[in-house]
Amino acid sequence: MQVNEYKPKIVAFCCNWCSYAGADGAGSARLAYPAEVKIIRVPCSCRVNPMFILRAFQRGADGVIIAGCHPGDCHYTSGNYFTRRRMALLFSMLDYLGIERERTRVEWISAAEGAKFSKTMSEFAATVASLGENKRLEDLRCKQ
Amino acid sequence: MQRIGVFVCHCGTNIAGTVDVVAVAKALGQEPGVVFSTEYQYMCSESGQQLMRAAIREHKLTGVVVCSCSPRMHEATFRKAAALEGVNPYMVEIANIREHVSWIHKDMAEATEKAVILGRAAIAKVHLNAPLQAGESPVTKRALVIGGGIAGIQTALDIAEAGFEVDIVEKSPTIGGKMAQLDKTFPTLDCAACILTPKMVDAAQNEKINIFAYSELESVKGYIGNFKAQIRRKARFVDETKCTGCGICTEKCPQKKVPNEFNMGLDNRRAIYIPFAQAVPKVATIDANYCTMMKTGKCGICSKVCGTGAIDYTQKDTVIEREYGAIVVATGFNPIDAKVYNEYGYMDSPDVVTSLELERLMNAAGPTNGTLLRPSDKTHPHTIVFVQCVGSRCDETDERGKPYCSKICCMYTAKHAMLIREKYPDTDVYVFYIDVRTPGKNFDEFYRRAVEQYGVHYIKGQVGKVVEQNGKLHVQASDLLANEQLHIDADLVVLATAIEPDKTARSLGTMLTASMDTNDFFTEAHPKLRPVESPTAGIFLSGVCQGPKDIPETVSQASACAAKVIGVLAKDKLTCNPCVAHSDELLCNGCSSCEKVCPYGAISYSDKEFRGPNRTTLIRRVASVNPAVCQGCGACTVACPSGAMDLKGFSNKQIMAEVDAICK
Amino acid sequence: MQAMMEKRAKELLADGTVNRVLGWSAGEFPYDITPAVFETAKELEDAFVYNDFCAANLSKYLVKESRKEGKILVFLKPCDTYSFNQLLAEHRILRENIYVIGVPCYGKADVEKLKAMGIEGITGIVMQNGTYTVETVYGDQTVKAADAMAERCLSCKSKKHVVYDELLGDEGEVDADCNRFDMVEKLEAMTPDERFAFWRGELSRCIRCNACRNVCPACTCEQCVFDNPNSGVSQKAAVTSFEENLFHIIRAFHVAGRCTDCGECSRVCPQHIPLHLLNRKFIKDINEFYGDYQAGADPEAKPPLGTYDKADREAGEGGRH
Amino acid sequence: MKKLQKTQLQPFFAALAANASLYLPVDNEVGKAEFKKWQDGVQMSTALNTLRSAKDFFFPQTENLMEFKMEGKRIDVIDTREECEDFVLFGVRACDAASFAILDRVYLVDPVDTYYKNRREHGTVVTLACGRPAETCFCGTFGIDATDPAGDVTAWELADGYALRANTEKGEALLASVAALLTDTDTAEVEAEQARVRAILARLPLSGLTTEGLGEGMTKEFFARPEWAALSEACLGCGTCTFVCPTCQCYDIRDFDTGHGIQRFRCWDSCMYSDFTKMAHGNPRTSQLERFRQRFMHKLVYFPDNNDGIFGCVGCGRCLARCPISMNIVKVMKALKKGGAEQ
Repeated sequence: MQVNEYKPKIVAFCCNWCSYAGADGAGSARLAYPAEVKIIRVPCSCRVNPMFILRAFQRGADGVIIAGCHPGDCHYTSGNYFTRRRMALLFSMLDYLGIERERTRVEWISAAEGAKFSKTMSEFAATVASLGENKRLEDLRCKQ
Repeated sequence: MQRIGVFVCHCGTNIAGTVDVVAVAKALGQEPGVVFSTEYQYMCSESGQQLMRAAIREHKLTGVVVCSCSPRMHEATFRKAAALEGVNPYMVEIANIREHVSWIHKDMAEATEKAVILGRAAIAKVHLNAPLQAGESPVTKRALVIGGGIAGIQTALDIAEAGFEVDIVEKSPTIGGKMAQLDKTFPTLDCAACILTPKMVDAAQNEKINIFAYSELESVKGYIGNFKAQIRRKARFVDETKCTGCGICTEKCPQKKVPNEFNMGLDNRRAIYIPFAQAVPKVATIDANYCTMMKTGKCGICSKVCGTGAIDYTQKDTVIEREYGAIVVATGFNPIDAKVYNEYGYMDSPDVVTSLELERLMNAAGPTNGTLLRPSDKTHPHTIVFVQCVGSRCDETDERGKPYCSKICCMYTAKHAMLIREKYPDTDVYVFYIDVRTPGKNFDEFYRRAVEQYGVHYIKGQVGKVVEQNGKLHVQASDLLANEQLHIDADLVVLATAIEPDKTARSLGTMLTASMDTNDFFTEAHPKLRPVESPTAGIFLSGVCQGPKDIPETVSQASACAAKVIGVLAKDKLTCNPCVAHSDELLCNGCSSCEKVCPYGAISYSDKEFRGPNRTTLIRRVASVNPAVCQGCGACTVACPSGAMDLKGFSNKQIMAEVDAICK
Repeated sequence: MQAMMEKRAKELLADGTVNRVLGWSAGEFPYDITPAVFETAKELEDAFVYNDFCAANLSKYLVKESRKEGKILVFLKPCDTYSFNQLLAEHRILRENIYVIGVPCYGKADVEKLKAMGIEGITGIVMQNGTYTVETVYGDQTVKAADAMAERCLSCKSKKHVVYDELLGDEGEVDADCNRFDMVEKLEAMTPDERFAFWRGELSRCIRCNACRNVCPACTCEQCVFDNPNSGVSQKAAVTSFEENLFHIIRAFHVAGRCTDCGECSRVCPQHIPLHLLNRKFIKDINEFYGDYQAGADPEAKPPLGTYDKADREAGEGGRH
Repeated sequence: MKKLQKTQLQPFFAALAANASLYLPVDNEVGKAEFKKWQDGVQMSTALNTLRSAKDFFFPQTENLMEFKMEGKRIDVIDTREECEDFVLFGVRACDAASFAILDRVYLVDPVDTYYKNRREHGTVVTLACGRPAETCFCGTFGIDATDPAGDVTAWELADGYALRANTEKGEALLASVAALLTDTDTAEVEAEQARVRAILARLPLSGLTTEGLGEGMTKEFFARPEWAALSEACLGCGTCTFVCPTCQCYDIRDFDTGHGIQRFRCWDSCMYSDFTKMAHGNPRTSQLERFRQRFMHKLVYFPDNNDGIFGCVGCGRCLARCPISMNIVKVMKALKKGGAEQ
């Protein structure tokens, strides 16, 4: 095995009602996904401010994923619809600035979809790993 | 600076088997602000909680981090324990090192490292936590039930039984709903009217229940415990207080050509009418669309024959405003319009009928007085074909139909087939089905009786086409089990049309900010654990508005719903979720961006006076959040460009602190 | 036009319709024109000016001015009226305290373009018949007005006023084919590496002077998150490339769906960063994702980020943009 | 006086760059001049002046002062200062050169700003006399001679080359280091060039602007003047004027939490910003009028008050060209004078 194998840092914002529960479901079913994925619980995906995403990249994240209820299933009726619009625009802007669009993602994962949670996180971690370290939105001050 | 205590749970070997809990407790003990850090076998146990409480006392802790299972499991447990020691429950944060760490990772070093990072994130958050106090709001001790079918009636009766006032708003002239139109009910074959009408009368006579029939909900504002509703009482042109329901007017009315909706348009009624004999309230209504007096100003016969002078052609709609503590949605269903399935000839032949039309054709109070006769020539049908799943269980490519199973069709078709065979043994009855679904108490036995005792021909297969030929209905179908094409010349074809939520449901959902699924069924707060509540607090679901149901299920849900409503009304005050949005007025621009994304209408604006530079005052429009209405989703916080809107318990700074700790 | 405007302003002051006039005031040179509030006919006579160098969008000043005592007259160019409507929609200005006179605009001149032609030491500019005769200490030069037109005016989206109480001059048209997205499309067609290089080159010049933000009629926050030490993102300097990106991404995001594309940000940038290309990207995306939307065109319209459609595209879905 | 042939310009740059980093005005991607490091092939801009001033080299927009390293509950304080490397600034105009003297009066008096001093000591300034002044130029107002700028070495662009004159020991050393490329010359050519440019300067629109009635002791006279209201009315409160200004010297000190420590840095501040000099008790200047007034009072009154009558402006004209709403110090000076005359 390679020494110092590159492990990306990934922040997953999960809505409390669906995706965080989905992550719990993945845990209960012992469905592994890479340890570099760390979850932050938010009440709804619509709580995720673009500033949080940029903040994560600044602080050394290599990928950020937002997971919420499926459209139509939002605990708060419409939160994820706003998330979808906001993130569609934000991701498009990041892409426009030449920042790898694959580093950011929105996924809809219900409380019942532990398997999907695990699969999505594994896939995303692999994608981010293949992109390598986030250079384009890094902040040199935050490098150790 | 907080004084934080860290408590790492082993969860037996659930966590400790994969995570080096001692190392985690030690590492987190080094974090700034952490004054105490320990691990224990079962933090959630009584002794675990005692350990935490002792540490809070001894180390004067102001914040608590528990590294354990998911907060969805024991957040409430640990918050309560902290509260017992005088620490605000919202000063407790959970690092989920079981579901998110130990259960999914095998490598101990890796899992331990991740557990430490999640612990650090929780510590970073607690540093910024503030004690939160749950607010209280009063409760108006009256419920509103929207819809006067069996669901609404049952809910209303149960609520009234508990001693609370209930208003039923029903858009048609009488309560009773779909059940009033049914003949017999499965699987007991007792008469629908015999079991429904006493309940209708009970509702009418209950002093706690107000029935607003022929009324529609105009608007709803407010929140759980404090709803304000405007109800439009449509003009009947008959004074409800004077009408005795004698029915003379309905006999004398010269306008006889009005399609009778109660009989599914199979016969006619008058322009002034009482939908059916047992209507509640038993009051006549003038149908202004057909009334000659209303249209031309000439007639006035009903007014002349009315002994009590109840007729009032000048009556206007009135809008009343009522306050409620809880709202029950019981808007029910309708069969889909069968005309979209014209391959079955519904528009071409009067002898192709829907199941609900068949109910009327078989009902003693129906257009044929209970004798089954073909609508076209009033003859007795000898071959009857039932087509199942018309518009139900359709795949995505079928835009006319519904993706779901309508649930009740299999059973009522078995009922129909059985009743017909019982009454008219010379009739051949064919049922074409995809599957026969009979999961219910005595349901499968009922279906088997239809097949085995009554000789109904059940054929697994689909009907392709129904064509009228020489007074017969030529049915082309396939028998999937025999793998052959069938041609049946039928006298009557009955379509088991899918049921769909009432058309008013969508706009009602918007009015109540109660979420709905793509089929316009109301969504329950939790599909298993909170099946009679809407996610919107104070809105409850009764009957088919939430999903297809038969009568026993509807009635049980109606009673369950009533129990939930009583639970709200029995309280004098409601405790609010303290993790709600709040607006910093000094930063607020009053731009309304937040208001536009709030699903609950929790944000309002007012002009306020602020200090400007150099002792001047400025008046600015600023937002404020009603904490009793806000559910804490946070949509507004991102819509707000100035950052004036923030969410308690999940503030911008708290989340960024977690991000920082994780990415470090 | 200037004479007509001055006349109307004096009339409205005299008859008490308004007590102040928000317009433009002449400067030291032919081009350095400053927005100003005039209270008397004399002040108007002394300094009021309206010419091809009156570039500033006056609508933002109304946030403060419309809250003062009495009614104020404001002259708005077509593109300024969009900003006005947007401010109105967001309750930032009090309509009842404002009298709007729409004034025509045929494209404003950019003195930087003259200077880029090597014209220095400008002491006077005579504007007539589509040409500028520029008097300088180094001799006179004549240039076509079109050659000196500001970049933003070359792709003007509308010469139609969307709001006014009174209109002076002729009303113009909305130009659906203004090609304003050409440069955005050009950037979209580049590879990510090229785009990254382009924006790094541009944004690295940022000195974080906040001129773009402070001039922006959509940026009217009581306190900007970047100035608020409690916001967690406040910053006074473009310390690192990340800070440059953060500031400009978040600023563009905060005005997404609200930016009317008036182009003031790029006009005032002392470092000549084409900031409008960020805002235009959002405008273009909104048009493509959610249907055509022009902020400010209709103050009653639902803002694209304040509404949704169940059939909206997924984030990150589709194409290269 | 020495002379460098135009053909020898690049070898001259190469020779200077061999000993120290050489910075000079270069046209950037949008055709505007900015100071950039010279490398082989880099051409000097022909623009009159750089968009940003040359002060950045001695007083950069941001600089780290120190760091705190945090591990668990332990905090270490780290001195991050490093000795600056030698560098040469070529092509500084008279106005910017004069600004260094103003900055020195702030940063080299007790308590000496060691960060600034370090860079001043290691920098050698080669100024270039102006040949084609712009309408926004008014350095003459403050007694600055655009045809005879200060600096360690003064250069004049002539038809066929550059005349060079060392003004300081550092300047002598610099010219000595490239002596092989230089020839001796008399002052005649330079004087002719100066006469040509002085004639142009006299025709500039702002040539008549003087400091008469401004300066020391005028605080009471100017502070409460009604003109401030109208002058500051259009001000957007952005920092453009301060950030392009060669003499603006205010800074803010801030801490940045890097996640594993704190970087304490300073960055330029602007008196136009709403949080300028905000203190624990609040902000002494709560309105834009007060902040606007502060900027101009500082340059025109307070600075002269504390510095022997020397004004805090060098007339470079950058703020005239860059202000988004074209409000500037010239308009302020004229309005104050006019208001004074009317009183």
